[in-house]
Amino acid sequence: MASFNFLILLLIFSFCRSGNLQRLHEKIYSSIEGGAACFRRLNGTHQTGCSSADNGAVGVVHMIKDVTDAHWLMENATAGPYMAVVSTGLFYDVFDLLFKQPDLIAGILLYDNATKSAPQFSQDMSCPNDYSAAEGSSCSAGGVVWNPKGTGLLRRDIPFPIFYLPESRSQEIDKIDECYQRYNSDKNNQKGRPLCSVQLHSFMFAAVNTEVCLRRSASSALLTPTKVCDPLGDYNVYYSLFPRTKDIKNKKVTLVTARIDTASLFDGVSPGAASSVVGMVTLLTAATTLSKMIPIQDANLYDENILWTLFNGEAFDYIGSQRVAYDISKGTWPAAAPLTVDDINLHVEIGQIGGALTKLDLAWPLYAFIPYTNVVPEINEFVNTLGSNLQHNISINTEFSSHFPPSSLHSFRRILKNETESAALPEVLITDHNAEFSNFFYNSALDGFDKIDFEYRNITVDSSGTFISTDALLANGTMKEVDTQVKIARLATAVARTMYQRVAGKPYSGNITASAHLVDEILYCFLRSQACRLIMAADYASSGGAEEKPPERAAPLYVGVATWASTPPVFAAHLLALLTGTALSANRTQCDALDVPGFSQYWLRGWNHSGVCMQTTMNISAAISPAFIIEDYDLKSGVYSTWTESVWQAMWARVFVRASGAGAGAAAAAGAGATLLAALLTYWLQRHAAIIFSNAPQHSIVNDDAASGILRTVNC
Amino acid sequence: MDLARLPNDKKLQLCRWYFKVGCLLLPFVWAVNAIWFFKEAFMKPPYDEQKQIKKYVLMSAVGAIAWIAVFAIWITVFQLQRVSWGATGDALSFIVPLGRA
Amino acid sequence: MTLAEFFSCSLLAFGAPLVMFAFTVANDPVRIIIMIAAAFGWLLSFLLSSLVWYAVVPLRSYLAFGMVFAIIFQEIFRYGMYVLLRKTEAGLKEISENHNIGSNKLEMAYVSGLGFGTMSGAFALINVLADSVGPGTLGLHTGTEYFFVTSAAMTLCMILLNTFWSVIFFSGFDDKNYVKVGWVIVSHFFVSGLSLLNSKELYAATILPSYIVLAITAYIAFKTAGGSARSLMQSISSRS
Amino acid sequence: MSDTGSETEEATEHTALMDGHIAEARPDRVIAERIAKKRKTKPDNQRSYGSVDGVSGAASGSGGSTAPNAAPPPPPPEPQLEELELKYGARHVIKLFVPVTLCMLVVVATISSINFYSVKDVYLAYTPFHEESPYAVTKVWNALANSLILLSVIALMTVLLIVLYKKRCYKIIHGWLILSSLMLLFLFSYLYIEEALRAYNIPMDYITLLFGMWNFGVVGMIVIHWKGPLRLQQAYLIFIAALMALVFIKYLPEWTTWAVLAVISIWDLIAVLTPKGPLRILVETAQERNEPIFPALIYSSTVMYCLAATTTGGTEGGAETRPSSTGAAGRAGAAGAAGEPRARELRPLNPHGSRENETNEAAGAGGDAAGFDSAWRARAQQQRRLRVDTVERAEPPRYTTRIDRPNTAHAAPQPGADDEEKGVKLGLGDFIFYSVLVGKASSYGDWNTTLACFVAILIGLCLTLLLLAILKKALPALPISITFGLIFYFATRCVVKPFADALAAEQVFI
Repeated sequence: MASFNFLILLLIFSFCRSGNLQRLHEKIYSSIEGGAACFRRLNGTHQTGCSSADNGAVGVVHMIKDVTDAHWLMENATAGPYMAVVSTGLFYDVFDLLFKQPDLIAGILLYDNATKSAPQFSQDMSCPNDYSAAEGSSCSAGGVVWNPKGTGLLRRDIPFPIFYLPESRSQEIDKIDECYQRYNSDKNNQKGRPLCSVQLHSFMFAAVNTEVCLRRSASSALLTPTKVCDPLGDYNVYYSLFPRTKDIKNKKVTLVTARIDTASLFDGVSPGAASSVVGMVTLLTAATTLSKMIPIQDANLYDENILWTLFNGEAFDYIGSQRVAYDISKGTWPAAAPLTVDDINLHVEIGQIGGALTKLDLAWPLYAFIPYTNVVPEINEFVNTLGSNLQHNISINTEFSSHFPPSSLHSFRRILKNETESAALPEVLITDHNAEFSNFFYNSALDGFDKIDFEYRNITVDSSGTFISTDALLANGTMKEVDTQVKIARLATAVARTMYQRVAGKPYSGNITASAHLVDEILYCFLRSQACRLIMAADYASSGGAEEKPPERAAPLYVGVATWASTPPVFAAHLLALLTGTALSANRTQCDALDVPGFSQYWLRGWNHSGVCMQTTMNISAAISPAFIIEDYDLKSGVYSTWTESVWQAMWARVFVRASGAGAGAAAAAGAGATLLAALLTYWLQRHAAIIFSNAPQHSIVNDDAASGILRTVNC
Repeated sequence: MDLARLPNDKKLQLCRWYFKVGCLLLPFVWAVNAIWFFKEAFMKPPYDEQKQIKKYVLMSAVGAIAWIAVFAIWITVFQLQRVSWGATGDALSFIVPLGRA
Repeated sequence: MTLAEFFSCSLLAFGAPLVMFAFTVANDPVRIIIMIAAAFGWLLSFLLSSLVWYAVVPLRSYLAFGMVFAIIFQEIFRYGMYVLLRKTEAGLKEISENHNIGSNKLEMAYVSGLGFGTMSGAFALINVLADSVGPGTLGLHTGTEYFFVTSAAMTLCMILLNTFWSVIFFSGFDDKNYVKVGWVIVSHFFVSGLSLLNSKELYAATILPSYIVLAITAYIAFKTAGGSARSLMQSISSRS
Repeated sequence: MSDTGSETEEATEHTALMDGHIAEARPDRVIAERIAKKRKTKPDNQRSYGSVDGVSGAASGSGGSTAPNAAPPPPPPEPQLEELELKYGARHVIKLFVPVTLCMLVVVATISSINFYSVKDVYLAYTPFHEESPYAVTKVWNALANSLILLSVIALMTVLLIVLYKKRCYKIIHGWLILSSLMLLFLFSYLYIEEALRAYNIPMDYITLLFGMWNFGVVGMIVIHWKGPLRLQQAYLIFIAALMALVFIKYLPEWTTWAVLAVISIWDLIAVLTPKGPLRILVETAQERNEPIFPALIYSSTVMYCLAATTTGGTEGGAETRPSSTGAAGRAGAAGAAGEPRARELRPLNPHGSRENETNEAAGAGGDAAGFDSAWRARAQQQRRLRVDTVERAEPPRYTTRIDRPNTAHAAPQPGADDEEKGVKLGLGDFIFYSVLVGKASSYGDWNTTLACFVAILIGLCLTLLLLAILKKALPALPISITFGLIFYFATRCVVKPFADALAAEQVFI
């Protein structure tokens, strides 16, 4: 008999694909795909962001088409708690209203709508990173309010979940709207009716603040411990024009920095085009150009070096730069050949310069913030040379002010206070705004490529990896002066030339310029699709030769948690290696075997995807806040960034119709009735079976409904 | 195990044993003892061991109830105060609830 | 809200059968076994019918087709139960002591019918109930929020019908009175056929007739078992 | 539980049940005669049905009591026995249904409320293949390989057990029994509590936990291994079986679980039905030695006492339970030993979406699981046999006099006391494997499947007992039930479910 089992097991297994026809569940619920949820972050003292209850937040759908809807919701809605469905365009008008009485709101479903998209959208503070600002330069204390559009939600403990649906998922909104029209349109008597509802599930494990959640992550039950939160952090990327080793590191260094990361309220959508990408791309291009101007062989001709550095996690109290500054003060950065403060004779930060980029305007006015009251020759010289190298209506004006925009300068000013303020380590910040941000989408989900009017030209790159020069592109009309790519290329050229002058001591005479073509490609990689030519070429060559193609969308620039390396810094690093490194004629094994002081070798895929050994001075360093490496650091002290991100299990949203309860009532009544009736009847019939069924035919003296207790067995 | 079949002396023996074991922080054993021997102690027609059994049953019952009370109090205190105790609260916690203080 | 729906629907569907079970079956092992056997019988019949339904791929979308086969198989297995019970009657009699012959014939019919019905009801409703717990109800694409209630009501109807059907069916075979058997089969087809309309949400049109049929069937079963209005009166009067 | 009337007639049943064997069994005319006498004394009012009469006479409480004093006629013909058996079945099938159902209920409830037990992360050490491959064929082979490994472990331990038993190493056997039940009561119930609390996100402090565990565990040990209220003991045994089943469901790979169920039931057939089955050897040695049983036996026997109320003579209690205990013990030992060192083989992913440092603990847990699972499977196996023997070894009562069971010996070894050991015995093993099947079925979230499996298993149980009664031959409990269960599981999952769902969704009632 049991030998059957095998047969069955094998047999069934082969043809068993448990056929799901119309499962009731699919008829009831329809899940909302492609949404991005607001999640919880914690710092030393607070928790910020959103979390639903652990079984999700259910609310009646209310489409907010205009402000009056929001008012109705707040004042005379009856079927409470509601799920407000708002477009980004309306968000600014209604959000503070919605936040007034959180108990009326189960959650917010935010959707982007191309037709009436928001003119401004920034969930960061109006004074970003104000708590880690250099002293005397915090904008809340009487300075310029840098980000007036900032709602500050990013730093706020939101009592309900918020989901964001990008433009591409508009059909979900249509689905909800249809359901809404069918059930909820009769606003005035919604009570006791079946109503279209939405459930948002984004339950966050961590709570209270970083200290508590780290403590709970550390201590947990014996067998299966739970992690509730992880510190934010990732990697900084740096690359020096000339190799720096212990013995030949006595060269003076110019530190040119930019930030990689941006942020947004929602998980996985942080394009950060204007906020960070433009600056980063400018730096990358400039570095590339300079490496072309000064071949690395001439390293020993000069006694100036340029250290291009990309900071990560800057959006969250300058994690990357704080760490670097901290390490410099401890003399441990870069690991290979540590810098001392007086090695650095200038620190130039390429800040947020994307905001003013637009097709409509040829001009691109830049501002150099010089946080010194007295004239610092080093800086003057730099600004002048930069100015002289800038042309084509890109201008630079100087701003002498102790109030300067959010940037890594703040960290350096806090941690390396004496040197920076005494101008022993002079610092200058380049932005595209002199007062408030020209970027209305600072650190937000909407800070996309369209905000900097970027149009991908998609020009092929030949197998030698040479890019068409800007002038050629302009000449053949592929690009125009107003194009973002061109402007950035121009700026990059200027920066590169300025740096050349700093290194060589004389103006650049050659004709090497940054290529708008290269800029086009890099922007495409960071803003549109990771499956771009550059990244494909700069990726590690997989041994099998089988190329796994990265996804066709931009990698989010959110810094992420330290335990997981996110892609952007890796891309940046590889691009630097590919574009600035020198290709060696070595095969894979040799390449891995090579060990040249000051250099590192990477076996990259190369332009013709055949694999190439790049030798580069590029390197990466951890961008984890000092707060998490200093022994028993007081997380409440607020000296360093203490941001952690909560762990969560799943984020999903679904729409369905919620029962009015009429059915339940009916069922309860009927059920009670039926049961009672049955009980009475059965009891009665059984009791009097003998009498009732007396005149039954001989062979059946038994009723249907009750068993005359004739059949008795001993029950033990 | 059927008490009915036990001779009285064995009953007493067992009851006493249960009570003694219960002294090792085992109120549950006491509770079992009390319930198990309740009939013996109070329902059955009197026999000479019954007095002692009665005694042990009573003591076990009292002990068990006392323990229950103690723990009821402790648990309520813990549930109410855990958050305010902070680190100690978490150190004491076997399961820390997710997503809230 | 939704939990209430879950519980009230369960009560509606299974309350009455449960009570009947508790009063008439629970205290007798033999009956319990028979009931489970009947349940198993129904399970087999359903398995066979779904096999047919599954095998005939082109007609899979037409439930009516599957339904027809399901009914046929059910009646066949009902007959199977009849034969089985009659065969094992002697043994069963031995198992359960001291009671005269034949008395338990329809008793067994009733018990097995209850088992039959309960199982069919369970299969029809359990998963529905499981879905009724969630925050949502029908209506996003099709259906109304009364889906669960109507399902529960129909389930109750089917359970009771099966019980009575078995009684009628068995006695029909006992005294070769094939009209009864015919009635069982016909009414079964009728009720199931009616329930096809449910997908059109014509609940009134399905449930009311179903319950009318239930009433008729109950009466017939009552008669069959030898009850009568008079005897009922008698019992009441004797009570007082 | 049972009034005197029933008890006496139980006695008659028992005797009737015995002389089925007496034909080929030892020349114990004594009982034969006793039975015969009883038969003689039946009330005349029941002469009506031919060969049945003797039985019904005995059955009706009146005739039963009047036992040992009349003239000895020859042993009665077969049919009577059958009816007796049937009747004997009827009551006890139900007696078995209740706890089995309870056990399944616990498992199903847990599975459907605490998803820890349905999430696959750590696997048993005895199942090296983890069915990662996407191809069905590979999976099937993995499953079969795993289950065969498990089976061989069991077989190996049976041998080891026989050796141990022959060598009279009761200490070891004992030790392992106690130890494994200890681990089950403490470790697994700890795991259970933790996951339950976590599932409902309820805060709890260590003090309460430790205190609770300590009380729970100790009382469990006392009640199971020594003396305690019957109900409590039953509750503990059911809970333990449920825990065990949950552990199986959690730590066995998807298809391995099914394969194991199949293999085990086959093994069951072999071990019980083949003339040289390992069990028989044990039983024989046990009998020719005729030694006291291990207290740990109370598992099977007492659970049986509660489950199937006392019916057959005290003899079975002694004779048949003896080997089983040793078996369980021996295997427990071997299994435990095998379990520990393999712990590192377990491959943990992390259940809570957290990222690191869970591996070790998880592995540790798995390790223990590994050890004690098999130990318990072993015990389960053995106790399954118990019931088998009940019927098989209907021994002449001369054994009865000699048997002294420590457990009752502590109390008064008075004649009445060994009623405890009577009845149809269903080992924890059956509980466990039935629950595994049903629990597994429910872990896919389709209640129809669960229900189908449940009914199928109960029917299988009925049939087994029926066959038992008719064949009066040792029968394993698993094969029929499990086969039904498997058939209905797969059939329902693949064929019935779509149909049922379609019907439910369209509200078509058949």
